[in-house]
Amino acid sequence: MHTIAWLILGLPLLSATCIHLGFKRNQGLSTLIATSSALITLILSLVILGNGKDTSTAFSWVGAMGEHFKGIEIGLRIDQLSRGMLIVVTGVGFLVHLFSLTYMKDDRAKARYFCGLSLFMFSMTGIVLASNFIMMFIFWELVGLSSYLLIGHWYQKPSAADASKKAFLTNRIGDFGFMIGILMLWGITGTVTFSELELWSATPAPFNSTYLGIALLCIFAGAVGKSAQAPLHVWLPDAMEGPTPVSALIHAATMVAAGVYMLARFFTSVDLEIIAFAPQTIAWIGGITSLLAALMATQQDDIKKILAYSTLSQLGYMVMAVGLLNAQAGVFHLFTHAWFKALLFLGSGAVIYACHHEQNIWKMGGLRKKMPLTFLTFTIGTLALMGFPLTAGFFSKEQILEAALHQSTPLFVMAAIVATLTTFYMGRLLLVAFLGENRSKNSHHAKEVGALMLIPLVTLSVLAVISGYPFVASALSPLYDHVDFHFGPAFWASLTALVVGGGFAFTFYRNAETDPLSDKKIALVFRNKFYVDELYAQIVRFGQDCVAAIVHFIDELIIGGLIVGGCSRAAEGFGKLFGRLQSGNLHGYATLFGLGVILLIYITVFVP
Amino acid sequence: MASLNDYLLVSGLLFAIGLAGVIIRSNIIVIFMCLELMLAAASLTLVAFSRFNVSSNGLPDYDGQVFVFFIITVAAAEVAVGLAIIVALYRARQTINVEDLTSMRG
Amino acid sequence: MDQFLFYLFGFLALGGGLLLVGFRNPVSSALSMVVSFIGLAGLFIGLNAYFVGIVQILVYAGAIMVLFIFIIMLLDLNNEKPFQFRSATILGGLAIPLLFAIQVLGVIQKGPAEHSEKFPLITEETLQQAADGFALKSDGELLPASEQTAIYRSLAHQDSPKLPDTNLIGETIFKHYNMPLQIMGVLLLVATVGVVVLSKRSSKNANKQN
Amino acid sequence: MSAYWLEIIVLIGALALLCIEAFAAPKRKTTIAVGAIFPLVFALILTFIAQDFSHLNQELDRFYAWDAQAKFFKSLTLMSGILTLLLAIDYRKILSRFTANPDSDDGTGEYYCLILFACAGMMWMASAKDLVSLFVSLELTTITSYILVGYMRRNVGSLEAGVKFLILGALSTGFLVYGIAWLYGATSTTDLEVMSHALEKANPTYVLFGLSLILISLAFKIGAVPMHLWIPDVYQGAPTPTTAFLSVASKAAGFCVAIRVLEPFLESHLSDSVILILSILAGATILFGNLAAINQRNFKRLLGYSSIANAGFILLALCSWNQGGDGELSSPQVVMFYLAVYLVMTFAGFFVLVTIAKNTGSDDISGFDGLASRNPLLAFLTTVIIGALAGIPLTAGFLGKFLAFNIAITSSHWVPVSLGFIGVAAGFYYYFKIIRAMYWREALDQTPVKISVSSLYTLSVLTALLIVLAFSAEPILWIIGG
Amino acid sequence: MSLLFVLIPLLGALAIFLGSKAKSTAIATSTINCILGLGSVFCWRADVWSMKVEILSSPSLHLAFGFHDGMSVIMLVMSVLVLVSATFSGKCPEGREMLWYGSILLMGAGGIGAFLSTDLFFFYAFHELALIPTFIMIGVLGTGDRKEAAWKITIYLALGSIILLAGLIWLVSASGSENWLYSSLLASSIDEDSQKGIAALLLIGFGVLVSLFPFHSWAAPAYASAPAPISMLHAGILKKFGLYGLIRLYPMVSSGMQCWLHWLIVLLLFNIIWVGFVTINQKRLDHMLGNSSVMHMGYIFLAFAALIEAGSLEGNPLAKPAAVTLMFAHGISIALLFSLTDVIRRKTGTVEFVELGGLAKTAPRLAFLFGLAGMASIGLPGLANFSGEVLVFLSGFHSYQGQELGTLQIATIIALWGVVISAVYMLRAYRSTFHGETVKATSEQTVHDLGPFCQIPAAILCLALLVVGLYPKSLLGHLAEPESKTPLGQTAK
Repeated sequence: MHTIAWLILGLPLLSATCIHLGFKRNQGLSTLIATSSALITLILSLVILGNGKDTSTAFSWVGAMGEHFKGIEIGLRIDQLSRGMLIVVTGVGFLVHLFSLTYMKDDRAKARYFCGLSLFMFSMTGIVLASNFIMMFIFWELVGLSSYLLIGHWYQKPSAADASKKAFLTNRIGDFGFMIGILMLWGITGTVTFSELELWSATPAPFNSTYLGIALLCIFAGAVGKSAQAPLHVWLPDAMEGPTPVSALIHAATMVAAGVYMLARFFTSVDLEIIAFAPQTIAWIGGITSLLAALMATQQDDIKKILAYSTLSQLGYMVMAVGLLNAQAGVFHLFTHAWFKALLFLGSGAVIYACHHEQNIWKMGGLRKKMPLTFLTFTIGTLALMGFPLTAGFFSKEQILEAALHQSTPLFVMAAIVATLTTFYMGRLLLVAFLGENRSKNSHHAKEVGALMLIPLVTLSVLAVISGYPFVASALSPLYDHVDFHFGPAFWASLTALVVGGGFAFTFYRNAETDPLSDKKIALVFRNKFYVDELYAQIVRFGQDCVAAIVHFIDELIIGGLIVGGCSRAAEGFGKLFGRLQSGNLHGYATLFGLGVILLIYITVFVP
Repeated sequence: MASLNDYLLVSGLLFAIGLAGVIIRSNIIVIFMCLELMLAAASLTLVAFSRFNVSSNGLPDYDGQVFVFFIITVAAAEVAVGLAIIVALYRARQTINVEDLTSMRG
Repeated sequence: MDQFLFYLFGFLALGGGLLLVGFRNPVSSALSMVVSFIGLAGLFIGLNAYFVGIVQILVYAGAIMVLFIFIIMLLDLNNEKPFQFRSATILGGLAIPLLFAIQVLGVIQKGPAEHSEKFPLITEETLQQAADGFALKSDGELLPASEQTAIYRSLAHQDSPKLPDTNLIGETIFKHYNMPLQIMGVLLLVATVGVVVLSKRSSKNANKQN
Repeated sequence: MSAYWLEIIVLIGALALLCIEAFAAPKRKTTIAVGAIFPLVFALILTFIAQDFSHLNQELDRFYAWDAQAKFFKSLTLMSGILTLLLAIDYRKILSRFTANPDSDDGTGEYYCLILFACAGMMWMASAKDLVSLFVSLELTTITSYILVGYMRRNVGSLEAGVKFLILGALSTGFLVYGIAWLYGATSTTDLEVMSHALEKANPTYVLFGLSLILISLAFKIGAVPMHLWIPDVYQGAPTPTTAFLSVASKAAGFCVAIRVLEPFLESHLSDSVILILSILAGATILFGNLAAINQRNFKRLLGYSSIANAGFILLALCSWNQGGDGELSSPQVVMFYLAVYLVMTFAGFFVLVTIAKNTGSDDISGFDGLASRNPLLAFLTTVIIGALAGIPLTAGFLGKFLAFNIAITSSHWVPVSLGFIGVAAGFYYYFKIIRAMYWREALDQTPVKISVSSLYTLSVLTALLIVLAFSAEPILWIIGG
Repeated sequence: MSLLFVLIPLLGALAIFLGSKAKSTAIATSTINCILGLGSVFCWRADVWSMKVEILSSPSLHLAFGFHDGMSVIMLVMSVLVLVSATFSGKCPEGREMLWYGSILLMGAGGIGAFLSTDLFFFYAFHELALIPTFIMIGVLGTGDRKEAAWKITIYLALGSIILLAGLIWLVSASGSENWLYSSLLASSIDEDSQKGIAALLLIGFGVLVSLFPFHSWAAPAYASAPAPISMLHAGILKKFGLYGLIRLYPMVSSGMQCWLHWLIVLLLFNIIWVGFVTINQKRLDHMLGNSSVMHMGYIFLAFAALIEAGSLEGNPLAKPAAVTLMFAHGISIALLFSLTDVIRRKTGTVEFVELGGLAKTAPRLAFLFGLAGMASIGLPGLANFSGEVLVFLSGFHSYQGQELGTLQIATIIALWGVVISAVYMLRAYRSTFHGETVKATSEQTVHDLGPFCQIPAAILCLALLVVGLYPKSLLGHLAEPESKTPLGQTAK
């Protein structure tokens, strides 16, 4: 059992190492190694799932030092949460590998790509299996690295290179908080291991709950970075510069969900009733993120960007759920969302592939006829995302709305609006991209993609439908509480959202050639993402680059120039002065000699 | 008879005058003379002390006067060598003015 | 009388010194230096240091001065240029010696009180008492007359006992200051060699020039 | 054998050579130089086997000390005499150019003899323990130095240096004499040993006044600020062997005398004043010597300033007066140690200087340009020497500075110590200018720099010594009785 | 036995100066040294391998070498690794082999000698061995503003080390110890007043050597201008001397250091944040790396501050391992970065960011290695620096028990922002050097990827980074029991 767990963690690393060191030249072999390692990990994950026992294993990474510090462990914790998450990660991972075989087949740096994928699988599995926060932080950062590598796969494109940099740096800011949180948590509880945190929580020593709350918020900052919550959400849309399968894997299904996963870990380990302010903050941040992202999504033209904002929005949902102390709902949505969002991304990948890397939905159109199967799967994904009844998304969203309804009315209203907006923009996407007429040469020449691409699409679309049903969810979902369905306000709200959103989308975008809303002022704000990027650019420019320039200037001027230079100039000046005393003139010498005599006598005889 | 302090004062003033000459004058030979004056002033102090610090037998302490003897000898030797150098300098530079001796400085 | 002589010679010494510094003509300077040294010699004699006083006149006024004047003549030195007003030098030349003199004064004033009293004269009694010291052997016995030194004889002279300072200095030098005297000899030798080296003309060179 | 023969041996050698020079003038004057080395070597060997004789001759005993300090300073003088002669042999071309006859070395014979006389004078200084013998031997040295400085009588620089040295030297002699007079007046004796007992009863003002006057003259001798003014000019103008001799032997003799004179006072109730003035002198000297050297372009002059700076570091050790014992070195021992090291590195520096000056015809630092390519071995040796002068660890030069700082910090003389830091840092700057010239710069003239065999060997031995002494300084400790 | 590590490079240098073939001698000696050094990790013993020869009886100075504890061994390993890769790095100009390789070996010997010396005198002295080679090498063979840089580093280090020397002298004299041996000093006690002064001198002296703010302005220009091996050796080995010394001497002046804790914290934060901003504003790769190495010293000082706050080594058992690990990691990573920067300079002829770009396409191996080293230096997990940094942060929070945040904790939090800053400049540099379109300087006509010879140093250093990064216990195991006398290979459980 432990061996299998270690294998799941180690295989992708092995694969990445092998590819990098040995088989980079042999592209085919590289892809094969990576894909088969993904397959094996999936199978192993299923084996673990089938086994179903909670267990953990660890080895000491840094030994204990003193009494307070018990060392850092690299450990694997297998419980329901990690088992389910493992399935999501390896499942989506394998399908994305499979999809990539076709999607990337013309890329010259295929080996590097698959190496990156394997590295990502390794890091992500690490997060999932981590038994303590420091180990989670380690893999957290490694995930950031692999994301950096994969987003920047086409590093020669300046936008891709910049996007990868942005993603890494934004995540770093989140990690800054995460690390503080871990440190504080360590200080407060004396441990960072989840199991020990549970023990601590069960028998809490007297402690200052405010600081625990602050620690939680700091840890949440990590999630804000990784799960792209406001205000650190800016990297995710940009990350769409990476290859589409990467977006599906990392920026839709798994990595961005890691924040939610981590929060779920924390919330299931520590009893948080006493520090309500922290979860509330989290819930609000989630809610606001989801609303803003949904608004932004309504005016995007890039198919991947729309999906990216929808991801943001859905992540906000999940975070909100977790913040409402309903981790089950959040994680359940994570689980369902992973499938249908991966499906949507891979679907968009297929479309982009078919349209020769055209991503603007206004230049597509009429793809329904050209790629019927893709259209079908994409529609299923869209419906799931909208929360159409009987799809997976419906169930999970329902739980979140339910939770919001019970905890906070404003958040519930917000969630309902988001649901409406989701229907609206997804409807827009579907209508513009797949229906209507071909609006460009690229879409005109599009044709159905190959089987290797379709297999993942079909598999995912099946999962997008069934994963919400209790018989699947209870088996596979990381956390799942069965809630009996009832026609409450949540259901009606959801249904209303569906109808209203869909109706608006249909009204505006049926057979539209251009966006009829784009000339509205408010639309401009949405299109420009509330100018957050611009704001950040200014902050970076003034808060960092200008400060850096000023600091550098001061550093050189005052320390380098005035103090150091001053000292050396003073020394040189004194040297010159002394040199001038050495005038070569005996008069001068005699005078100075006499002066010295007077002083010397004075000091010796008359001073004491 | 005058007191010891009178003699010490005279010798001190004489020494100071010599010092003044060394500082003010430009002619090396005169400067040299002033230096001799300083030595002589020091001799006066010595003799005065030797007369005052009577030795155990009541006579002046002749150690001091012996020292004066050495001083005079040294001064003579110094003058000889010094003047030789000055003459050589004069031959080379046609000057014995200290203001002209500033080829090395800084 | 003593007092008057002290002032006279003191005035001579200081006045000569001032003139030495003040005259622009080096020859005048040299001559005023002689005056100063004569005054000094007078002061020496006033301090019962007859030998030193004489030597002062002989060596300084006699030998060294001649040397100086000889060189001045040899080099045919003109008057020094009139003092140009170079404040630093003049100021230094006046202020520093002045300060020095003040310091000497300060030191003198801090001296013991008996230093401002007049010297006790060397009376005949003193000489007599001192003579006893020279009359004794190391074991305390009186010396036989044949072995009596000139010092003793001079000190213990019946009618006019005198201070035999030449003898005393000679005895001190040759008995107690043997080694410095030898070094002094070397010093004079070196000075001689040095003077020769510094002023000799190369014979070959001279031949060539001829 | 009695110790006082040591000077006699040197003197006999000098006289004999003088006679040979006068009456049987050899064709090549280097014969005289080589001949002059023998008595020095002989005396050097005898220094270590000579006996104490104080029980034999009471009168001599009053003027002649024979202890570890005397032994050390005598051997130091002899060593520097030997090295000066070696240097002079290398320098003879330039020397003869400016003496009697430009074409021959006729005028140089006496030069070597005078070095012997000066050595004798310094050896007496090393043993002087009475102000009279101190004065006499010091004057012997000084007057000989006047002649040695002004020896190149066809060279204006040499004469100018001679005159400056003469005037300022005579001035300092005046102060010395005046100071001795006051000390004598206060204590009725010139014997330092007797004086140390008489200090209790003596008038402190008189004593301090006399001492300060003597200090002026000693400061002149060792080149301490503010009596250092003669050093740069005289060092620059004098014939290089004289400069080397002055900067090592004369300075060392000065320090020997300083230790002898100051010891009674530093042990007395007046020690506070003495230490105060000494630390002021030390601080000022370090600061001046090092800072004034920064702008120097002339290597010889630079060495002059460096010798001032080193005097400052030695004063630092002296002002932290400490009687030693119990595994610690006393101040005089540190001074001696420093001087021993200083001898090695300074002479090494002068050998380099002579070699460079012979090749380029100037003393400027620019003469070192491109030495690394013109003579890599010499450049390497010079680097080590410069490193030692700057006080880089693992050279003997560092050990000297280290001991000085060690003793100063132990006695908490923070002001001069911190000035010392500044000095050392500035020292790095100007010493490294030589290294810069050798390695960084390209010479206009790429001809190889030639070095005479004797210089090369001497230089190599001296350089090796600098390294070896850093790791086994016990021989020096043995001599200084540590 | 431990003398060997110093002697081998010294003899090598001597042989080179005496005319043996420079390059092969240097490679041979440094390789032998490296193998021996790595071997010693497995079998060293504190008591057996030491040697002691008295070279001066009063004051009693010893030429003494040995391992105090695991820290010496770790520093030794770092030194031999950096030394061997330094000999492979850079390109020696024609006709300068003797100077080049001789200097490298001398500097290496100096660093190793300092780390292994058990007598404070030679501990100090060996460090200075590097002074002249650094000066000459930067001045002669450096690039850019080499002359000013050479002067700056020389004068700064000279001044710093003389202040340090004062501190050491005071330390020894105040301790009343009869000799300068570390062991006997450790056994003595020093009064409070002296401790305070000594601590100040040591902090300033070592601080200058480690480029503590505001004594940092020598480091960046010197490292930027120096030939690759010199920057590698200096930033990699010799700079660690200061921190090593502080930690070594800390137990003797622990209460004195306490007085300066707040000052130190302020200064180290300046090191991290202030210099961090300076680094962001750099326009050249070499300057950026130079400044970054200054900045990272702040973290090690943070660990030291944690140590001071705790009051003793036992009070904060994390601090020393943290500092040591980070020193090791930083030494290796910065050496690697300098080595690769030199490769970039030689291949493209420039290190200006605006003139570079797209190098990843033309030199993928270079890009990978540089990326690895860069990532290591910004503390990416899996590479050695992370282990160090995380331990540093943990040590900063060691005294935190859930109460209000103390000064040290706040400092740690501020220092954590430095992690972001370093990511900013490193990624920017990587972005503008390796990503983007290729430009003239980096086009395929001009640039070829790393050859196998150039990969040797990089491979050695990368391996070290990975081993320690993936399994820090391999390093920390040696520190598990301080001052232990048993072979450490066995104590690691």
